[in-house]
Amino acid sequence: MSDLQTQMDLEQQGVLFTTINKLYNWGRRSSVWPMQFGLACCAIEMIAAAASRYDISRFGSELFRASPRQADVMIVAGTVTKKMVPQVVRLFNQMPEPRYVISMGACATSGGPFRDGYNVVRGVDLYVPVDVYIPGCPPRPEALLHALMTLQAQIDVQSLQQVRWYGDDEGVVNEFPVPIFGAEGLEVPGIPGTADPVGGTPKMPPFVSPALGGKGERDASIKALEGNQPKPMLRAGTVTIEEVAHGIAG
Amino acid sequence: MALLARGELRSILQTEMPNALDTRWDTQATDQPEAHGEGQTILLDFDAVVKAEALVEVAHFIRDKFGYTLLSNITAVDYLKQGLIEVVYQFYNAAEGGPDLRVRVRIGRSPEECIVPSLTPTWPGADLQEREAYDMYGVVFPGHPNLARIYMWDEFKGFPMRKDFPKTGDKYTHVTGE
Amino acid sequence: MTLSHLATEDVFVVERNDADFRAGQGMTKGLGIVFRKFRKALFGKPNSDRADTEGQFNVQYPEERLVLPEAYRNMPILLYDDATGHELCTSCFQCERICPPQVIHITQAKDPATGKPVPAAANFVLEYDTCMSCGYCAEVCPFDAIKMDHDFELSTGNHPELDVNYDRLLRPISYYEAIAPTMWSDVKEQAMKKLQNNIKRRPGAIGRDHGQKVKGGAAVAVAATPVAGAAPAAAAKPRGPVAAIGKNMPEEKVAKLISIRAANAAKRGGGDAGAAPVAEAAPIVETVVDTPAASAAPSGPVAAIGQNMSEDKRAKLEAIRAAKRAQRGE
Amino acid sequence: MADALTQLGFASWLSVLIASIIKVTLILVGGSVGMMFLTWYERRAISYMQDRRGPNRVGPQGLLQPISEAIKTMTKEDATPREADRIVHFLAPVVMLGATVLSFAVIPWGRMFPVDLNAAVLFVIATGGLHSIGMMMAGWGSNNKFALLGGMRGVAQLISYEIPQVMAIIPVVLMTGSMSLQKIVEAQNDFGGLGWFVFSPVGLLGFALFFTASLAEGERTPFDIPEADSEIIAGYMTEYSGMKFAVFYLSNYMSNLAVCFITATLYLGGGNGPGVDALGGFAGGLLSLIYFLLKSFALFFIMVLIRATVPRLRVDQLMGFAWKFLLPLVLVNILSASFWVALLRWDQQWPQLTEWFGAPSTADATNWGRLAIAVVLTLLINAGAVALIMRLTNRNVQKHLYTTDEELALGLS
Amino acid sequence: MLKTEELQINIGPQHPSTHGVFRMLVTVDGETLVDLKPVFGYLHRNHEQLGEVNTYLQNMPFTDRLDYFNSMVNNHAYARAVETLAGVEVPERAQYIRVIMDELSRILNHATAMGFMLGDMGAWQTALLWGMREREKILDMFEYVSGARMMCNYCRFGGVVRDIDDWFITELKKLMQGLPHYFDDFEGLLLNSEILLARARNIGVLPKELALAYSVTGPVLRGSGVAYDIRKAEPYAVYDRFKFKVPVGTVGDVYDRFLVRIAEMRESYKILEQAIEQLPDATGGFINPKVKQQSLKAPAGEAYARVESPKGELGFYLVSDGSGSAYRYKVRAPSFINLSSLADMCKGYSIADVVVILGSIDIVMGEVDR
Repeated sequence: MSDLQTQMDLEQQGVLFTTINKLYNWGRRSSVWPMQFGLACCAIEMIAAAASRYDISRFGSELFRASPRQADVMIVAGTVTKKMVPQVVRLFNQMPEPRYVISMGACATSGGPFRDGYNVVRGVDLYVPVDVYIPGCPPRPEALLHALMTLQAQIDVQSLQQVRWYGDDEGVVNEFPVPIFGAEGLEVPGIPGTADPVGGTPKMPPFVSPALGGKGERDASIKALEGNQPKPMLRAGTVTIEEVAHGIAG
Repeated sequence: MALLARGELRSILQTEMPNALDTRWDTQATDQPEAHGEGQTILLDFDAVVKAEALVEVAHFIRDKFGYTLLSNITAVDYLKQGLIEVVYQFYNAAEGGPDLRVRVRIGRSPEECIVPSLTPTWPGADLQEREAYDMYGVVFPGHPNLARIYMWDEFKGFPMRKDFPKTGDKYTHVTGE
Repeated sequence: MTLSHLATEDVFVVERNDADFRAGQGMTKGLGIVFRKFRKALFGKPNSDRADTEGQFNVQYPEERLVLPEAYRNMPILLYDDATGHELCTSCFQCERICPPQVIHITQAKDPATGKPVPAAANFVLEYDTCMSCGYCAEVCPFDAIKMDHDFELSTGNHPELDVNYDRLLRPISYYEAIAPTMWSDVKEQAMKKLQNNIKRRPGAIGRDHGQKVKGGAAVAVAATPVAGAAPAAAAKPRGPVAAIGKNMPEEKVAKLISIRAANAAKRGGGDAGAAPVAEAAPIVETVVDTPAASAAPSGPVAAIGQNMSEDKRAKLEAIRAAKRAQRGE
Repeated sequence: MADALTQLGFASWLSVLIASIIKVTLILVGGSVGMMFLTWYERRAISYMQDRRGPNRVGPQGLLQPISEAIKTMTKEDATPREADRIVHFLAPVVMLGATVLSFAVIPWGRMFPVDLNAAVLFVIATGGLHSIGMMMAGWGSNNKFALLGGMRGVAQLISYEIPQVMAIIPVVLMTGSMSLQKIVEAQNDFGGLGWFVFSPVGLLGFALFFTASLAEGERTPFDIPEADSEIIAGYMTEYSGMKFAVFYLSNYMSNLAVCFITATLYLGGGNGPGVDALGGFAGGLLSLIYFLLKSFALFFIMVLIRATVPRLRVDQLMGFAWKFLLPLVLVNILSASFWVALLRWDQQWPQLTEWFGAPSTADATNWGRLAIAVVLTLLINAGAVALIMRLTNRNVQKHLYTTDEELALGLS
Repeated sequence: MLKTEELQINIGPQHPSTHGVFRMLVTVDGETLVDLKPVFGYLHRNHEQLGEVNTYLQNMPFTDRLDYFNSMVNNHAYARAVETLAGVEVPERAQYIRVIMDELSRILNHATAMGFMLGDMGAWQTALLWGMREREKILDMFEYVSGARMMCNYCRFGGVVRDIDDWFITELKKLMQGLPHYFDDFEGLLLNSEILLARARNIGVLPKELALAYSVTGPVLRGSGVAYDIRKAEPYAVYDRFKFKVPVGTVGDVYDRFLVRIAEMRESYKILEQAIEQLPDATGGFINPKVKQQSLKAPAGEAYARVESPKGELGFYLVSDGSGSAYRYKVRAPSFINLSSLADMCKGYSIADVVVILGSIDIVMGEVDR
């Protein structure tokens, strides 16, 4: 996603570029093909969203492609287990750019109610960057449609010159490391030791969402907790990103 | 072919196959004991507790003699305090309906003792459940055609459903700032 | 096999349609049925009754919406009293204890003078990203302070935003009354009585919602644009910056960009990041607040399909929705 | 068109060149626009069959949906698998699209013929045959098990179904005595533009067989085995993305369009219909184009209806259907077509026969008597053959593919 | 004779027709299947371990997520297990409400399950979407009483959380006006379709003896010709008060299972009719008021309770040590155990049949892997 100033500059550059940009974004936003990829309960609501009453095809997302090569968005619908996560990452790596990830439901977002389990990943964003998160367990089909519209809104503000998949920006990651099964949990290439141990908390922070300008880097400001510490609360003094963005900091 | 009441099998086995019963549990009361708090688990002896090596024989016996053809459920329970793992087999009489018949096997928790003969050759439906008991509790079933981990990956060490397996602690969350 | 537990009349054998001659008549029948459905969906009247099995069944979501039943539960919210601004929560920790995935985290307020705990919460954090919407918290709450919201449009690109703190959880009672009138009227009396008791035990401003606390940016927006009458109500339903979708409004775009930039700046974590975006964001937020109100209100006819309400109930709900729309300043 | 240009003063070579370029552009634009409309049409139609609305938000009634998809797929990253045979992988969609576009050269639009080839039918079949090469290239070049499986299935299917498809056309060629599509259309202009072949017993069976075989050629349900996504992901297209996938998609739908056009031309009288001749000139041409498009899209609606209703066949059943069901019927149909021609047209087609045996007795009167005899005879032959073969195939399936119910029940007892 | 080479194909875990994240290692000779190894665990989310950590009440919403089509049935089975363990009585009205919910679940499950199976066969979603349409209408009613579409969390120990009211009954009656039309349409769509017959008849045959040995239950067992239905064999709730029949197949193939499911939907319809008629008035209450839901402590002991879920025998085996949470919590998941017969059913058929046979077992991975 682009900077405001750049965007404004671009708008001044001329009508032609803006038009192309608009056309490009319009083309992408109007035909987001999801991957036919369901994991658990949420997948049923995903099917319901494609069924008669909600009908995701109205938004042009009718063609659930079975092959990741032709899909635009991976809807991670359901619990991502440690046994499954290498496949999820591999599938994401196989998708051609521009690609988006919607993390549907509590389980995909944070492990959900099962996050304390020994075989459950605490959020798919530890392994692939996620564009849109949908809370809810499971989210209503309308919520998925809303997420799709959120994604479309994110696409709308993208600029052809700034998108991560054109040009050779530094720090853009295209291949995400596929975790390896270890004796005590998942091992992620590039992270020492057992990165996501069974019976512990993951040792790496999640990826920055592309919606916030992430290019495949992990969010250094978010800290993973070591071991089995109790969860610290967000106390009155602590400010979240969101609060700052809304202008109530200080 | 008749339905057996709960506890009836025990007395039948005492007369018909006295060697099959696990004598360690003969002395204990057959009534349900009082609750005694967390972790202090009780061991029920209401049903027949048989020796591991006699399990297949007993299973065939109740199938052929009483018509309990449907092996419905296999449960492993880890009694950490007592140092035991109990495997409960539930059989149903498909022709007559009615409640289940439970056969229990009690074995130690150490890898040398944690062995129960497999029922898969006779009841192929036991296949997945025995693999599950192996994966989660480490019960080894000799005679099983494909005893491998079923839920966890093959490289994994340890048996996650055992009571001494480390549980995941508290929550992991996004902590912003310092 | 003899089946002694089943009488013979209780069992029947399904027919396998062993017709000898097949010339496509079965397939033709199927095609005929599909064509009939096609005709009914295209030209017939839309599905209006639960007994209908044909006709258009589709509800065009952002414009038409299904009526959610009162009991619908999505995410927990906390209530405060419109009149006094007092929150109903007393931090009794019942919900924290029952919560199956343990997503509720309460800090009890303390009297600044004595240091003794006060029946009010200093902070209340709910992890929306993990909540399983089981509704136990609302079920066990003895003070009717925590209730289940109907708003499901919570998708966001910002994960930490889903750790929702006290300020963003609070809703006025009138809001809850609008979404679940009968359920609130059942408990209204005792809840208000309990609240009065608790207010007595709260010294000073503790437990009172001061307006700024509610709805972050929305409060700022209210301050910036003093629209008459709309002030507290406009704050009632906060939405993320990306809530308004569908139209390609340039102002909206700018607003989004700014908020995102602010988020980025904040994430990079400089001390200076705080001030600048705020100043920049302040005039913008009003569009952010305005547009959702415009786009969120159902512009098309409210869907009659799958109607969950009886006629009079529906009429009542319509009235409430209209009121809500008016409140949002439409 | 070239003549008109020459009259305007262009050099003859130049006018031919310009005319060709215009034609090619028109064909390409017409084909692609037709394909885009077709995807929209299919989705909306199938949506209403399932009580939903289908794409209706992008442009008016969702008509711009295919355009946005085109933009998106064209700008999408093009991924080639590391282990793939790059050249073959690249060429496969080109071959597929080339074959499809070629067939559009001879397909008439109503009564407008881009190129009037005197062996147009043969040309269409030949270009259709190229598809199997493209499919195999895609399957092989992708270095993916599913793609290979899909490619092999596709090639086997296409080759098997080409035979009944070609042979189903023979009756039409016999009845018209020409392979030119223009002649075929002209031959169906009797009875005030309603003398379509589909109204004769021979044509009806031929139409059913040709359409069925064409469904298989166009990989439509119930013959969509090469891309059966519940079995082999996306078949030979599994490893294709972006532009290349779009080309596959385009060629698929264009060939479906071509099939509809050809079927309408061969059996439904092309642009013929009541009032076309009466109007004549430009208005008549326009009316014929409307007739033609209506017929084609009605045919496509049947395709959609079938897609929405029936499951797909298994590979062995598919092959069995082609060889055991379609082929015998096609042969019988050729036989009855020859009877038809012999009864109705021998004096026109084979003048020598008239010389040797004399003209048919009713030659001078109207053809009604002969027509009636021909209809009854061919109807009997065809209906008998259909009944017989259906009976036989039913038994075949039950006897040989798997054990029968009775045998199983005996084994159970 | 041509010598062919055997090819190993990996179907899943991401595959359109594996009903979730199920993986099959398939060895084929040409298109004929030689061997099939199912691989599980891609959705193993520690349900049983969490059940031993949670209190009895806390675990109720987790049971929703086992077989996520039939959360009502799961709730019922779990509530029955805890009620047996703690000796809780259930008012009659609650029993009837539970039966109504169970039978509605059965209809929606079979409607969608057969839709999925036909989708695997290649029928382009139509049957599935018609089933989903009925499902949506039923889910509306679930949502009205319980507050959620899928994860109802509706049963409590000794009753249900909210009573059904007049609105529910009138809507249920309306729904039931439409259901027979749906059944007819569904049967007419495909039951006699030549292609379906070719694809389903004598495919995936599971003979009677083998079915018993494989411990399969539910429509799969009945499709093989064994009339074993827990509602008849060991009646629970108030099922002994209804008149309904148990449909059985003769051959045990995909088609028989298909037919048995359609017949079961019609039988469920009959049960619903009777249940509405017999529903006692609200005087008896819909929940046992004596039960302390939040701090329920079951006496030490064990209990096993099972219900006839749409997929088969769903049982909960609980061992209590007297504390507020189960010491051992085991789910006897029907589709998990039914799945053990898959390899045997598939041998000798082609890959295209494998997905159909898998669909005919009607598995839900949430229940298989837990």
